[in-house]
Amino acid sequence: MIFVVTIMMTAAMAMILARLLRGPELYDRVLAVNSFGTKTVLFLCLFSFLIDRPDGIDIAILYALMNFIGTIAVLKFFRYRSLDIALAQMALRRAVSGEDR
Amino acid sequence: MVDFIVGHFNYWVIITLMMTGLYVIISTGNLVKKLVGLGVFQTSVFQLYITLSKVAGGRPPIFDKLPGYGTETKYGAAVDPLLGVIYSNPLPHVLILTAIVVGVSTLAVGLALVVRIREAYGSIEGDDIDEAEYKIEIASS
Amino acid sequence: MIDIMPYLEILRYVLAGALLFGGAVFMIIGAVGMLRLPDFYARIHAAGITDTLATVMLIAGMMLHSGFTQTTAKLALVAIFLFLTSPTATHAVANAAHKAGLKPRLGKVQPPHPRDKMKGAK
Amino acid sequence: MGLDVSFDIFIVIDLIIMSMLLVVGIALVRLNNLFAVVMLYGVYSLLAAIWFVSLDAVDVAFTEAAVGAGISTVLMLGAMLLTSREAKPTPALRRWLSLGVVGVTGMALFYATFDMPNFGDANSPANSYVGLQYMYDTITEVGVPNVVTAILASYRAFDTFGEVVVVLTAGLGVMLILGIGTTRTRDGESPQSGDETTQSAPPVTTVLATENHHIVLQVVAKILIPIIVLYALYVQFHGDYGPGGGFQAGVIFASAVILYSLIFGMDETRRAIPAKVVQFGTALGVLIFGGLGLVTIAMGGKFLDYDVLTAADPILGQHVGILIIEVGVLVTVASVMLSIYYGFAGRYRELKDQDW
Repeated sequence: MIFVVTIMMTAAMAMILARLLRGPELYDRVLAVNSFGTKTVLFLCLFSFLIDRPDGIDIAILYALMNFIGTIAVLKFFRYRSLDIALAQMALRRAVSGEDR
Repeated sequence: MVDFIVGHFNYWVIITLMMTGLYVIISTGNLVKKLVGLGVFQTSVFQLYITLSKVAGGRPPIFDKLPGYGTETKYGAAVDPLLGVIYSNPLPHVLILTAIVVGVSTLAVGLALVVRIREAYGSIEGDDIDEAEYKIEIASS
Repeated sequence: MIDIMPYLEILRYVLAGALLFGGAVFMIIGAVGMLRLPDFYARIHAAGITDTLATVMLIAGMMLHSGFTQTTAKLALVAIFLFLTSPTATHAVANAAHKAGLKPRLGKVQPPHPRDKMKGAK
Repeated sequence: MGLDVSFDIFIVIDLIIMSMLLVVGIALVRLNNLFAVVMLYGVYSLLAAIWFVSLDAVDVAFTEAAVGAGISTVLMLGAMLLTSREAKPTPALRRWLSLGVVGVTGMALFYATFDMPNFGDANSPANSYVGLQYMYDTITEVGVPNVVTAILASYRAFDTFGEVVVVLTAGLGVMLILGIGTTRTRDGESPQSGDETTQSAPPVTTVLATENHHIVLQVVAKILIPIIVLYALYVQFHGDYGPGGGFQAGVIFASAVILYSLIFGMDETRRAIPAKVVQFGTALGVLIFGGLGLVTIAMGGKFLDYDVLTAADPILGQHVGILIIEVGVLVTVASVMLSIYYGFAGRYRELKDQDW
């Protein structure tokens, strides 16, 4: 039973990975990484159930925290030097994607 | 034949990842991306060690209930019935544990150097740095 | 009085299986939503489904499956942390995206994103 | 369900993880936006951590998740902030040349794997001699359930000591290269070299604006940070019985402080943990480690031979010795990671709260 759920979980992770690689804006990627992290935490819990070892859950707890720190770091650092650059790029990208790229 | 492929498939995946890391290191001019390639390369080496340490059907090398201390002398340890359970080999794990932390330390020093290179030469692309260095050479001579 | 303990035991595993399966289904729904929805602000809703509903169902299913052991305590800890961090992270991403000037795509007459043009997405 | 299920059921999960690793690896090659590359590297080391879990390497997965996905992402972002955000695409000729080199090396390595033992083979040379002996000896000599910690802290204590000195040296190196952030406070303006935005920003103090933009983040951080530090201590002392130990605990503690500085700003963090304390901490850990070695010599044993610590029961001496050096490792690793972060954080001006 848990094996089937683990396989479904990996399918969901693969889809999130697809969004991560395809995401046009950086914020899509940040969201995908964060969501991928949450799914990995659950995958680790399921996997440690599958092999009957309680150690995997320690790693799940650890990564639940680390994921948050990574996301906050990316968000803050992205804004540091990009106050003007990001806005310009996004406007340009929207203008270009308005017509034909 | 199939048994050969299944038995060696891990190594081929690890080699592919190693070559991806090597390709990133060689091809890119950007120093930060070079360090990322180095990280990928290092992690694939760690994966090789850990793949070697896995024993089929084994468990992580952690004793659940610590067996009673052997009454034998220090070296003639009585074989404990608990050891009927198969464990994976713990030794490569120790090597890789220290290797990961050392890897991050060297990554940090590398990034610090990249920051100073950027401040000295104004860019972290390989060829821009060469140009800047060339100009400095010309100016000083 | 018939002893209902074995039935409770079976019920526990059945319920655990149902919760696990439900959680996995919602996880996949969230992932598909994440992939297919056209705009960043729509995808945040898809991420929301997985972060809250699917997580709770999966962890509850695992807790039931493991009964009253130390593992259940650790699972409760995982649930608390996930419940604390992932909505906050999603809030932070949305806040940062809005402040960076990412406009949501409104209205039906919006030209499809060039990437979806080949797939004829409406 | 459980372990007695035949071995092949895990091959499916291994294959899925490996394919995801390959996809992320290939994507890393093609992306040029450095933010995406750094985030993908975080995902890559996370997938590697999952693969380590499925390969029964629980301690290594713990370290890889804490270090690979946590600290190195923050460090790379810190470095990227001070350098560029876009990598220049590589010219076609260079791409083909490096592909050729990589192809040839790959072929050679591929050929070399033919006589390597099968995956999971119990009596392969690696698994049959020294590793097995450690399993037997740990029960009688060290008495610690987690064999990996026993080997790391007791049998190879001298090697771990050398490795902690390596971490210290890396910390010193970064301190020498980047300073520890004091340069910023002395002249009020970080030596931000000339780049696009060259206007010298006014000395910025994080003014807690009336309408605070990050009340949600600050509240959650206030709840989370003590729990993260508590979890670091749990990992530290739980190292004997499950995955964990000094390294992982040090990294988790450092990432807790980094989270604090990300949300509350660098000045608050400097007030909380001044740079002097961090510098002192890097050396203190090595002092604890080496000091214990000298104590064991003074008590008649060899360097870092814990049996002599408590003459009555050598096994108890091992436990005491392992705990003490794990504290030493915790202090050094945590302070080195912090001093590296202080070095990076000291070189860019603080972003005002309402800007992000």
